[in-house]
Amino acid sequence: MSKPKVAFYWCASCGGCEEAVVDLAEEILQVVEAVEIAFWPVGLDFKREDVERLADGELAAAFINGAIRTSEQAEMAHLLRSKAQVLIAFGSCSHMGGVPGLANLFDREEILRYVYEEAPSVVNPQRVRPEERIEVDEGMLTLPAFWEGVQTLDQTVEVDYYLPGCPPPVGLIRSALQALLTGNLPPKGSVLAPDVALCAECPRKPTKPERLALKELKRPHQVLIDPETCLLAQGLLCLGPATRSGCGAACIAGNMPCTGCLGPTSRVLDGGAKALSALASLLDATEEAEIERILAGIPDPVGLFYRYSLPASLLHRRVGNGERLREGRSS
Amino acid sequence: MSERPVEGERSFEPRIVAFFCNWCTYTAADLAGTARMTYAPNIRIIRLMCSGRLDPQFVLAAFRHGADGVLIGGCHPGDCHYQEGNYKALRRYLLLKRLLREMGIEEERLRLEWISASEGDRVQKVANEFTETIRRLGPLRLAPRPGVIRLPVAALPEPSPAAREGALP
Amino acid sequence: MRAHEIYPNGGPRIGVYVCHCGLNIAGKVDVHEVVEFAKTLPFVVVAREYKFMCSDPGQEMIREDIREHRLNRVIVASCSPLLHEATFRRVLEQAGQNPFFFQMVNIREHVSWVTEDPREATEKAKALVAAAIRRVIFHEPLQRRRVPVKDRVLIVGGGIAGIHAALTLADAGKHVYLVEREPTIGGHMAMFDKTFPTLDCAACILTPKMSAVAAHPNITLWTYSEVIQVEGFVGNFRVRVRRKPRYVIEELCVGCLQCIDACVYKDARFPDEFNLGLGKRKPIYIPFPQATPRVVLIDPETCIWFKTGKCKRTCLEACERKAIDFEQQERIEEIEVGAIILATGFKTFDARRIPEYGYGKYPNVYTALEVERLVNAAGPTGGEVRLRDGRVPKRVGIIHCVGSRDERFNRYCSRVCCMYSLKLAHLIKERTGAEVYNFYIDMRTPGKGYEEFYDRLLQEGVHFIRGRVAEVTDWAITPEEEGKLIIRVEDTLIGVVRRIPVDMVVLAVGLEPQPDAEEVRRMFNISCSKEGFFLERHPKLAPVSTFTDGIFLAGACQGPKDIPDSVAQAGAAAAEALALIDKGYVELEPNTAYIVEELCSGCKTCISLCPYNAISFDEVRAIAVINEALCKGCGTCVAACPSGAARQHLFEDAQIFQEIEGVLAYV
Amino acid sequence: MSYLYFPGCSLKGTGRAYEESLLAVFRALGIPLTELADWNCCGATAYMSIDEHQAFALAARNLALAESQGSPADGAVQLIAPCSACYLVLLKAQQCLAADIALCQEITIALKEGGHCYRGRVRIRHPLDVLVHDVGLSEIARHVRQPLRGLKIACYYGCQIVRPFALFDRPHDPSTMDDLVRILGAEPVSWPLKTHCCGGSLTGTIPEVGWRLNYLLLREAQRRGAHLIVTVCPLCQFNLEAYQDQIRQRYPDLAPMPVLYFTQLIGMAMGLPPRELGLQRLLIPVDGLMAALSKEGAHARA
Repeated sequence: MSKPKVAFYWCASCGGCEEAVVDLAEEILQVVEAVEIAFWPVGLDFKREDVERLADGELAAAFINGAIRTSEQAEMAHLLRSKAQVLIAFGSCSHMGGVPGLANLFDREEILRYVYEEAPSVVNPQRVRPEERIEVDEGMLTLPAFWEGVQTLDQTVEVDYYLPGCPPPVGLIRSALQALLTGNLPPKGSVLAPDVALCAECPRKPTKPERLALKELKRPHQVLIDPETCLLAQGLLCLGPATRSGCGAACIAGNMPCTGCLGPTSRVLDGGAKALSALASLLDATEEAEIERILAGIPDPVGLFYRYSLPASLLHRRVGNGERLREGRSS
Repeated sequence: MSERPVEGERSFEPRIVAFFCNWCTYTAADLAGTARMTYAPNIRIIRLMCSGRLDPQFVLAAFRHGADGVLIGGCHPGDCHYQEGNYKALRRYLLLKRLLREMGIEEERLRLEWISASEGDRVQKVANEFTETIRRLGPLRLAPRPGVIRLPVAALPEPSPAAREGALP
Repeated sequence: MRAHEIYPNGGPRIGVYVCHCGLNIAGKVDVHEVVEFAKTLPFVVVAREYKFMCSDPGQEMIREDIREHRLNRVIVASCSPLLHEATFRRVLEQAGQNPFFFQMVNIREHVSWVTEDPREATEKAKALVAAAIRRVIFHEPLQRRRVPVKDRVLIVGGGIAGIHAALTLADAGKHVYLVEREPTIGGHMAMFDKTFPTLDCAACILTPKMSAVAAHPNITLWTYSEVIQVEGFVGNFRVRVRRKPRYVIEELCVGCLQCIDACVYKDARFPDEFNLGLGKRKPIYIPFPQATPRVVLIDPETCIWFKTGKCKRTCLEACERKAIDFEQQERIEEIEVGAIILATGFKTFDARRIPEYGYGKYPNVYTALEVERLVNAAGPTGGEVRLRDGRVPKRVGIIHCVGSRDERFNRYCSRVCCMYSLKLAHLIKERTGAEVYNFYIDMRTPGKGYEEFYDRLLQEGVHFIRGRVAEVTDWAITPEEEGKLIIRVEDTLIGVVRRIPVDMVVLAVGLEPQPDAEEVRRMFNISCSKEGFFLERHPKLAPVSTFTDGIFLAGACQGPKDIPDSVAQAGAAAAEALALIDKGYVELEPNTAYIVEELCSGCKTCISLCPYNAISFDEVRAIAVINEALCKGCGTCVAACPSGAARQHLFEDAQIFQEIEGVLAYV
Repeated sequence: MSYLYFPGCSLKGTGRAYEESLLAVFRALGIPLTELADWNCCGATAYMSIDEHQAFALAARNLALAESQGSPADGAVQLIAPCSACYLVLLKAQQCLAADIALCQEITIALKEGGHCYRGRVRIRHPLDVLVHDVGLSEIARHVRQPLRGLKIACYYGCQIVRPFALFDRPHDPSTMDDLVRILGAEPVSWPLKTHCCGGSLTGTIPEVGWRLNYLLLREAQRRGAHLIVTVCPLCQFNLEAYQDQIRQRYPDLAPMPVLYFTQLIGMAMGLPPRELGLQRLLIPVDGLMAALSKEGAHARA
């Protein structure tokens, strides 16, 4: 009997997720042993036709990383969806929109204008912009459509499982693969990571005081960070309490606060709002002015609370355009 | 909001969700009723035990599901039935406003008011004022969000099939 | 929790009941339309309307449906849940359902009564009903918590209201702590000579009750004491009381008063509080002969020993029982009670705030309370009405509504002034034969025998001039005005401005909240109404209850009242307290927070937020745990829990999200 | 702080002594006082009772002028209106404009016609208020050269400066002028008629009634041992001073009672030359009285 076929594909992403697969190191050989890689543009030379040729459901599983911003990414997502029995959103971008999702703070026009006209490194006097269709002697050339906003994979096609993280921690990938191969999978729609927040596995947990009252909020570059004590206790904005565990607190080990790449637990509808609520609760102030003074330590709330999840959040995208925002003025 | 169509100004009826604490503001709203103080019908009151129960998720959910404004009502500082819940509400509210600002939503769409049990007239005043403010701002035009908003399934007591799809049939 | 527990009969089966409340709701909201609309909503099995849902037939209708249609969820759209939630939960219970599969929709206070346009009212009602339906689907069966109740009662304030409540409870065999700030109980009533309209002597009816309090085995009487801290909740209040030093050992003093005679001050020379400074006392004194307890006290402000440390202290040897103790310190008592009755009374309006009436400027302008002392046989003048210069007034003017019904000060009517003015008019006329003029806006004499008393005064030839007095002045125009006070007033019945020269002016000052009502309110965690009196839970249905369970109100601290009303209310408060503690336990709303332990990461965010220290950190399992007995259900920790492990019964995230969607989905 | 000054018709006519003494005192205290250029009728009396809107428009124009001419101190231009009627009407206009949007729009349009605009940034002040609260009693005391020892004074506030807008003193029983008088070394007599009616325009229309009202005031001051009455209002001053002969024919018991502006009294205490204070304009002169007093004073000193 032939080995189960799997596919890997990337959309709006940085390639880190692909690295993560390679990070399986020698274990990848076992994977290759166990499955037949039917499609993996990054790794080997495949063409879209190779996928189109497959029968529906012929793929045992498809792993898609990256967010969805273009018509081409959406097409590939639909294509793989139809060919795969199990579709897995791989990494923060496909799970929640990821860092590319922060583009939802600006509208399409602003982005194009900046990238093709205003960016300091750009010289483009004719203000040439990429066109979706252009007639040349050889015929019609087309480009994928660049959508108004970024969306998550499950806002595009139905997703069976999510492998969270930026990139997904090797440990989670491993157990996910095992689950797939052995077929003992959790209920559809699950996130393949522990459903308890990061503090649970944080080595610094014992150093967190029971009565934390923050008078000052600091950012990593502003302080010498003590490598032992809880980062929140040091006034650093660590999202550990609001983020799934499963990464072994890797960032904390690197003496950096958690930025929330594994996303919220299953009980939470909007991770950013929850993190915001928890953090605000801990401020040590009752006077409006004093509260504002402390909150000035959060110059960019969206960047802090929704670094990986803006498209997945309730608000999803900025209202109006980000002009004034980019010029640093508030609307 | 200059881009708002002129005819819209007349037709637009603000949709406002109000989260009132049981002990002060909700009671004040009852008092406004007993005193027959009529006010704008746009306010939909949801009762919480304390303004401290107000989870910022509720506010965002309200906006996402079509609210043009959200009003939070709690006891006056120092008067909280639960001693200091209203201070927590205040902190969350102030941070939330910063978030809304960055998301391009006018801050005035979120308002926090301290209204004690005896201030029925303030409920009337605030309800009317706030409705007017929102009317002036016009409808909140959130970018449409693709996909279903799934209720945090694990947060439900044993979910019914209907519950799984956040929105009911 | 397993499915069959939530859905005993399969899926949700909802019954929706919309109340007309006579025309209160139906007059504005198209109830029928709301019902028809409800029928179209998911899981709704029956939807009905009825004139009065809270009535027996209404309740029976619901019970019937629950049995017949196997309803497992009920919505009642009527008045405020603060009014009838309990009623309808009971209905579910009686029908064998868990009472918390219920959601109430407030379409009266929040809709029909506050909305102009019927169309909009109906739409709003529909939206709220829709929200409730979505919410109730996610309700879970809950059990009320029962906590035992301490069978003792604290009564704050020893005026007639406090006294009556104390005796009522004590006679019922309950132990009562009666705490009074002044050195004696009796309050304002003890200052009066006669009481309207019967003119029976205040002392004769009050002092027996006072001594009964002192003698009662079930009453612990702490005068000259103040409550300084209140903790806990209904059934289990922990209260701290400061007992100020009187420098006299209460247990030893028998009230022989020899110490007072012995005082180095041969004659009394300090203004005495009880007589409002009209009389004098010594540094060691007793407020008045019938003071209860009959125990002297020393005022360190005026006692030489306390001021200079040099005094023969003749009082010491005068006291055979060695009751005097200059070293006495203040004591803090701690008590635990199941219920509290506030009977802290009122203060009279400060007449100085109306300069044009000349109080404090013209010596012959008095407040009514001062005149009460003047006409009192036990007062500074032995009951003779004499002016400060000793003359007997020939003409007396009584000005009504001083500080009442006046937008500058208090809009409300103080209710007692008309009647006590009539009483004083009668007494003054009786004692001096003077011409007495009453200046009133409206005469308000509702009450048994009150109007008759007014008639009697008219017969007695007391003058009544209708008009608010403009000013009291010593500006004489005519010879007969010389040396008199002139009351300038527009007589609105004959439409002329009149100048009435008098020897004595009595200001019928209104009743105001105690100056420290605000602090007291905070200490007991209750509310005040606009004008600053303590707020009752419901003006009609819960007139002596407050929004804090287990705390009741009696007397003028809740609003101006005369003696009969204060006593009646005191009785009511006592009965409420009795009902509470006799039951032996209270059932608390099960709206407590709880933590799903296997989901808690132990981030400790919630711990510092709890105002009641109900949350602690379990070092072994390294997670937070909630002590539900201490939790009061505010839900602050739930809103803060960053991983959604902390939740609140009756206010689950899911339930509220559903409500939010609901109110918005149908507008 | 610098002040704009709105004279109004009285201070250019019957009340010239008021203007002279006011300017003299402010000059002596070193406080700049600039007359509002191109000012017009304040809108009081007849106007207000015949056509409120015209009255408001008139008042508003003055306010608009002030706003454009003055230099704002803490957010508002300080405009001094010594005449009680002007003071009240300007205040009333400002309050009504702030309260009644429709009226405000109407007036704004009216002002626009004349190329004016009022944004409500003027603070209308009475000189008594300015002297007592801005300048301060101690500062005035510093300038007193000839304390008015032995002089008994009835302070008369009239009906308008503390009612209905009690902006700087109690509406019943005001006391700022009494305090001021004390600082000048004189003694305010206690009399209850501080704000009673001076007869207003009745002295012109129904003299019998008006004069009786004047009489009652004058007599009470006399009974309370006052040497003179001090007032803040041109109309009060005129009513009380001008008719004393006629009044005496009806009520012989009335002795001549000088009636001064409070600014004149301040000037006297500061030792400013009588002519600068317009004392020569008094119908019932005070020099005799002053001479007598200073003699007593001399004896006292010797």
